[in-house]
Amino acid sequence: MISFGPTEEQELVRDTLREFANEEIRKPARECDEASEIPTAFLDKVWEMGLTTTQIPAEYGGGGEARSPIMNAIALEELAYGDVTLAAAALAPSLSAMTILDHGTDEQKKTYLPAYCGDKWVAGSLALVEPSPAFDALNLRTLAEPKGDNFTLTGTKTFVPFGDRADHFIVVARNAQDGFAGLEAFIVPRDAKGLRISENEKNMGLRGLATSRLELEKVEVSAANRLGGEKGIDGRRLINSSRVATGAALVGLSRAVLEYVVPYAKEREAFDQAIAQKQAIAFMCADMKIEVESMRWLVWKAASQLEQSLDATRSAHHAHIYTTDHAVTIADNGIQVLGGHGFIREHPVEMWYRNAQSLAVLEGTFAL
Amino acid sequence: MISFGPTEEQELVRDTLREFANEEIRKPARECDEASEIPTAFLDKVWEMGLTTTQIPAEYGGGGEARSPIMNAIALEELAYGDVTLAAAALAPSLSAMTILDHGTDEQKKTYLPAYCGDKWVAGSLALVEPSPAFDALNLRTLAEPKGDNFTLTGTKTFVPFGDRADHFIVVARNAQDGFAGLEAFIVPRDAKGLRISENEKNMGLRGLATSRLELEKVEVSAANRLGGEKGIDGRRLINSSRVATGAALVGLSRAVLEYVVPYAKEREAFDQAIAQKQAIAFMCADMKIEVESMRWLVWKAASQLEQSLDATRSAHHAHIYTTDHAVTIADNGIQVLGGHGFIREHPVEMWYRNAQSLAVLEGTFAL
Amino acid sequence: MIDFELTKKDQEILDEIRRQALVAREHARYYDENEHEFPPDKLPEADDFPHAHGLFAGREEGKDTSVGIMSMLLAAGETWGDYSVRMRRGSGGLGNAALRAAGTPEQQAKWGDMTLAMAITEPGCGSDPSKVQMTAVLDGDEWVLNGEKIFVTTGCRAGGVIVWATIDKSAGRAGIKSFLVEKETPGFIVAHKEKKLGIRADDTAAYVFQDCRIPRENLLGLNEEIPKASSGGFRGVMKTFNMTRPGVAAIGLGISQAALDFTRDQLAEAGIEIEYGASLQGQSAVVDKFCRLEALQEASMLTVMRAAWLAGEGKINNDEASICKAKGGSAVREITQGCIDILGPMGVSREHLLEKWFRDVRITDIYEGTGQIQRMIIARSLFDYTRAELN
Amino acid sequence: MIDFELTKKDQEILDEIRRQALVAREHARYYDENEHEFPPDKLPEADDFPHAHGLFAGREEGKDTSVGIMSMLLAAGETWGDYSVRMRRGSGGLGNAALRAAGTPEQQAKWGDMTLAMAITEPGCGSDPSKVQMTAVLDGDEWVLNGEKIFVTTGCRAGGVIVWATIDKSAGRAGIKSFLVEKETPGFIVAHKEKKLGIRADDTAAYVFQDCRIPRENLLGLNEEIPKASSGGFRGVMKTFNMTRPGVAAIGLGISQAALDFTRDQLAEAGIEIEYGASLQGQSAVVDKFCRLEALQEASMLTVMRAAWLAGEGKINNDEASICKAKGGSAVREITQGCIDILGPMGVSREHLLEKWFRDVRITDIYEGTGQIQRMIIARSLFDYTRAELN
Repeated sequence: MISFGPTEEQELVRDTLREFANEEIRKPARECDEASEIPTAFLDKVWEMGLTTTQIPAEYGGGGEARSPIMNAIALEELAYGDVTLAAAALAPSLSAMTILDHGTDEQKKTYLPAYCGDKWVAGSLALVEPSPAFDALNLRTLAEPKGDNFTLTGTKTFVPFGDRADHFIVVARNAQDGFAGLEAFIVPRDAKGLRISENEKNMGLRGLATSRLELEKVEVSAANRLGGEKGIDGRRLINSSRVATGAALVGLSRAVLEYVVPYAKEREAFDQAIAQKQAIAFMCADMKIEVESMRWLVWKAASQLEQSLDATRSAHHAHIYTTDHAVTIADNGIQVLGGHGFIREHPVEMWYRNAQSLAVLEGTFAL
Repeated sequence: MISFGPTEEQELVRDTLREFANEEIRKPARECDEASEIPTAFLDKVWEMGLTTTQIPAEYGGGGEARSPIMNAIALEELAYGDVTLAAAALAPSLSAMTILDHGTDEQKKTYLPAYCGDKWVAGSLALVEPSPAFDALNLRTLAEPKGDNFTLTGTKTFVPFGDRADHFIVVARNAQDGFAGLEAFIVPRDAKGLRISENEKNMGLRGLATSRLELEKVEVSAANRLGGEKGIDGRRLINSSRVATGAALVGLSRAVLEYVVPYAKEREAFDQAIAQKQAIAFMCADMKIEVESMRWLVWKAASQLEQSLDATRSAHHAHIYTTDHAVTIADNGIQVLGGHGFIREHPVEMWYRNAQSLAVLEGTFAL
Repeated sequence: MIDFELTKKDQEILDEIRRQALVAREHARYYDENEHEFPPDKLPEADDFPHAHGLFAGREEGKDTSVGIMSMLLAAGETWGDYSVRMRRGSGGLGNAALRAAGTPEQQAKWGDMTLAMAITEPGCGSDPSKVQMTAVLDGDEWVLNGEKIFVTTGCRAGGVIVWATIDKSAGRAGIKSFLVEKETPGFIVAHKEKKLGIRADDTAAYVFQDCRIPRENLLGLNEEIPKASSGGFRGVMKTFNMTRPGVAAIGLGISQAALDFTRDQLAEAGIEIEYGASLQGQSAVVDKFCRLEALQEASMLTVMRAAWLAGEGKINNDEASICKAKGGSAVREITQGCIDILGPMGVSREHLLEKWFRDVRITDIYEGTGQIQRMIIARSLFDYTRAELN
Repeated sequence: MIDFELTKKDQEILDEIRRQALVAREHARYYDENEHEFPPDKLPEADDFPHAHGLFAGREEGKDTSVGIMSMLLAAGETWGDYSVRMRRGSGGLGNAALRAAGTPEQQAKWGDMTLAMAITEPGCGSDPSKVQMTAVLDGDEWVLNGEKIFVTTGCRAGGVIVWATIDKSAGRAGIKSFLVEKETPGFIVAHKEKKLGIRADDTAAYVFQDCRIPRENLLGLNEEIPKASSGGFRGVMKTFNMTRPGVAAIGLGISQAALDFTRDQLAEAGIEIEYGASLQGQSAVVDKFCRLEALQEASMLTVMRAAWLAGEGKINNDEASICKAKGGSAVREITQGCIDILGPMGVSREHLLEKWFRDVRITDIYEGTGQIQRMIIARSLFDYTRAELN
């Protein structure tokens, strides 16, 4: 039955996080961007809300609530509305936890999930994207080759969150097959032989988020660390979930732009009128509003299919190409509304522009 | 040396044709569209200006002036500014004449060109596009297979101008090679065995232009009728020339839209102001102006490379994708400026919208 | 609960609509090619179509998709077949929506089964309804109407029309009221039938009213007062748009969906399958373009359903109605253009319906308020501006 | 004769510029990462670069491409290397262009070799130059300046600045004059250096003028009269834009060309070659997208050259200057975004310059009049509207 009605619980989470975003996230965001660092105290503070832990089954120490991509999409929109970089860092534990929850064997869950049920934020990480030109998630260059019962991984990963501190990485690689069926994932400990972790990378956007490059040179991984065991992972779900999550974050970012430029345009005068009274600016803002809504419903549709374990490939594809396109346009136009001030780092819009364009080409930054 | 300066002669032709377009072409255009027919008297009248004949060498009875794609682009913009359908019909002789002039052997020129040097308009025709979905000029389904010294042609062509009366057709087909090298052209008389010519087609745009579908069932063509003889045609030049010509026509069409909506928007009032005083409408018109200019210079650049016999493939490609995109947008926005009146056949804008979208997907309607 | 799946009952209804749409599609070209000769009561199969009311029987509130959303899917499902079949359903007229929204129970009972057109636009007034020049003067127990109306959709075929006229020009918007005028009323003249780019089965009329007298009780809603606050009364009139704007967007999106489905089928015939999930880097230009058009279609249809959902929840949906109208209006232009670009020459041949859909759909960004008007409404709401502050 | 080919001499000049640009590119990242610590006289190689005047020697009027067009190609050629090298050329300052356009011969001789910034914008006045609040009052043989300016490009490094101030507020636009103020003049304070999204090598200053006294002959053009017709004097000021707007567009297009060339090279390394001539149907999504971005680049650069060509022919190019500025300003945003979309993650890594170009280029749709301002100018001309009629 088609319905746009969130549950009361979803509304509560949304409202709580929206307030938190406005009061606790928006302010430190610029400093984290300039310093390329996020204080651990902040991460612990978000962690107290239990966003990752809640959906881990009680047997592993979690909150035992149902796995809910829709709830996570709603939460992510609000956190990203605060700041997408801080959201990515705060939710990085989910990159490991939710991926293992969705794809792992019982043994893998037992081994790794309890770490994400503690009092403090713990880094999680997923190594998906690669530095090669024209990166294509369905045609990874990092290869997983069987070696006896084990596997060897060879390739290079980039933008790997918390490479500086994650205890293990979920490395996505390609087997001999094509397309989604070719996707494999492995839990690789940071001290694995043949794994080289770079210094923190310098990125255009998401600057507060520490990322590294991983060089894998015939890294040997035991069969026990092949995610999902003998049947491997559900490649579609992994990619779809990551893309829909990116979409949800971009909805939040876009809404932040819209809500920032509206009062600005109303305040700012040119030619004896508020610039918002000019159709060119007013319609630009109206288009932002139209697109924020459009983006959100695409994300919700895909998230709801993920929630119901339906094949979400088509919806996730739509949500991903649509949100990445429009978020960049919205942030870009946000700068245009501010004019010269939009180019200055006193206002957050230029940061949102960098973040939007970065997220548009990065996958694996969020899990739903 | 980079210069945007037309010669005096080019300016004279431009001004003459602009006046002709305003006074003689614009008026009958709607009736021709509704009746799906163009009076021969009109075609003869345009013919008197010698647009095709001028550039045919004197030895074949022509004006003996230099072959000039730039001049033709300028002329075509003006005629198409009057009406793109009437322009296509009036210039259809060039489809045969210019193509034979560019690619034909001396013998072929001697045989076919004199027919285009008479007092009256004579139909010319080129059979390039095909009715298959996702038509691709570089991957034609009409095949030319060698049969002894001759060739057999098999395939279906559509939107063939003046199929109802052309004495011969220049049929473009594919040989065993790929891409541009795979292009061949043949002069096929209308009574060729195996050639079936349909009734006039019913098209969305260019409705005044009579077109037919040609079914070629193992049509045998002698080696003498292989355009260009043993060395065949210059496939790049053929396609580039056709695409740049389409671009030139679309510049004219787009300028017609712009010049039509400007006085309309200035006259028409809503909410106590001329609608042109509203930024949404004013900026839409400004964008039309910006794009008409942009389109024209791309066309000129490609045409000037054709004129200088440089490889124009890149420029022609740019001109083609750019003009087809923008002309449709301009005509579409033209309707939007007129509102409900834009949808009514009392105004020409809806016709221009149909024509723009048609030309956007048709090649071989014009030769430069 | 947030959910985007149809129930079995929802699906059954849409399947029936699809069946009807396919019948209508067989007549589509004839309707298009015979713009003026065509008698408005062709498509005889339509009489046998089960009525929407029947289809909706047995649905469970809160378990099946809301009637509001379903009516949008119905509208899109019908125009997926052909725009004309939509117009064959009397109750689908724009005037009927206005009657349902603003008519008294007695008025609804009396005229509910009549196909009603909606006459707002006048020559020279364009999209500015507050500039209505047509007058209604009370003379005893009758209103006397004088003025002209243009662009009246289904204006020839309709049995009656809801017409906007002012009862007090000095009152501006507040003076505008809606009146119900039946055909054959003396002084009510159908002056002209427009030749159009598309939706040719759907007649578009121009009316002239010359001392046309109608009963006093034909004032829609029966409220003869002129509200003091300048916008209040007009808002009452505008309220009828809350479901018609999404409805018009749905009508357009049904057509663009047809274009997408046709394109997909033709590509499949040419050996090109649409696969989802590949990056830009692993995709052909045609498939990438198709997916982007389809995402645009999906996004637009979701905004329509969202507006309808709000209405069903009893929530104000003015912004959302404009959002989906603006979004849908521009999306359908881009989608039908894009489908032709993908398919090439066959897209502009009258052998296929794609070119017709391209023409038909163009109206949906114009009537019931252009995209520009919708953006104005959205922006006013965003900035909390009055009409005077942003126009 | 219509022609778009470079002569041998043209090509030699552009080759030299390309050589310089490649040197500058090596410093680009350093300039970017050290926004504030960076002393403005780095890039020592620049001192050895042949000066543009030398490059132009031996060219033939009417046989080689006009100096106007070449200066646009030069600007684009320089920023192709890095935006900063452009700024290393003193004579490239916006103030210098104004001096050349409006200064007396004596003024040109005196200040021609000094790098001059241009100070127009004030806090709160945005893109509306007629709202200038800064005042200039004649006191004996000196002008006394008071006011604030922001967004002064190269404002720290410049040796002087052309500043707009009003000599009579009641005269509106007509009272606005340009003054030349040298650094170190008492009362002229560089208050602030902005942190920016891009063009970080190019300092952007905020100025305060407090009873700053300059000689009477520092009034640019020396015309102290206030024209009666309200727009005439202002037009005089605006006239300096005719080559600066195309120049700014060229600056942006040099950067977007760099992005395209980088993208093409990287794609080639990944085994993807750009081939021209294929239809949408025979193309990969990446190559199709690249070609469309490149067509946009070409179209935009042609509008720049067209505006410059007109100026060289002594023809008014106000419309064309705005056309190329509007076109270029939006094109470079789309092109740099599109290149990142094509290349993926490597496009947003600071290991490569593409992300920097994406940031640097964004300014060109803002300064020297946003795209919105340019469209206003174009539309006013199209409709023959005054400022009051369309704003």
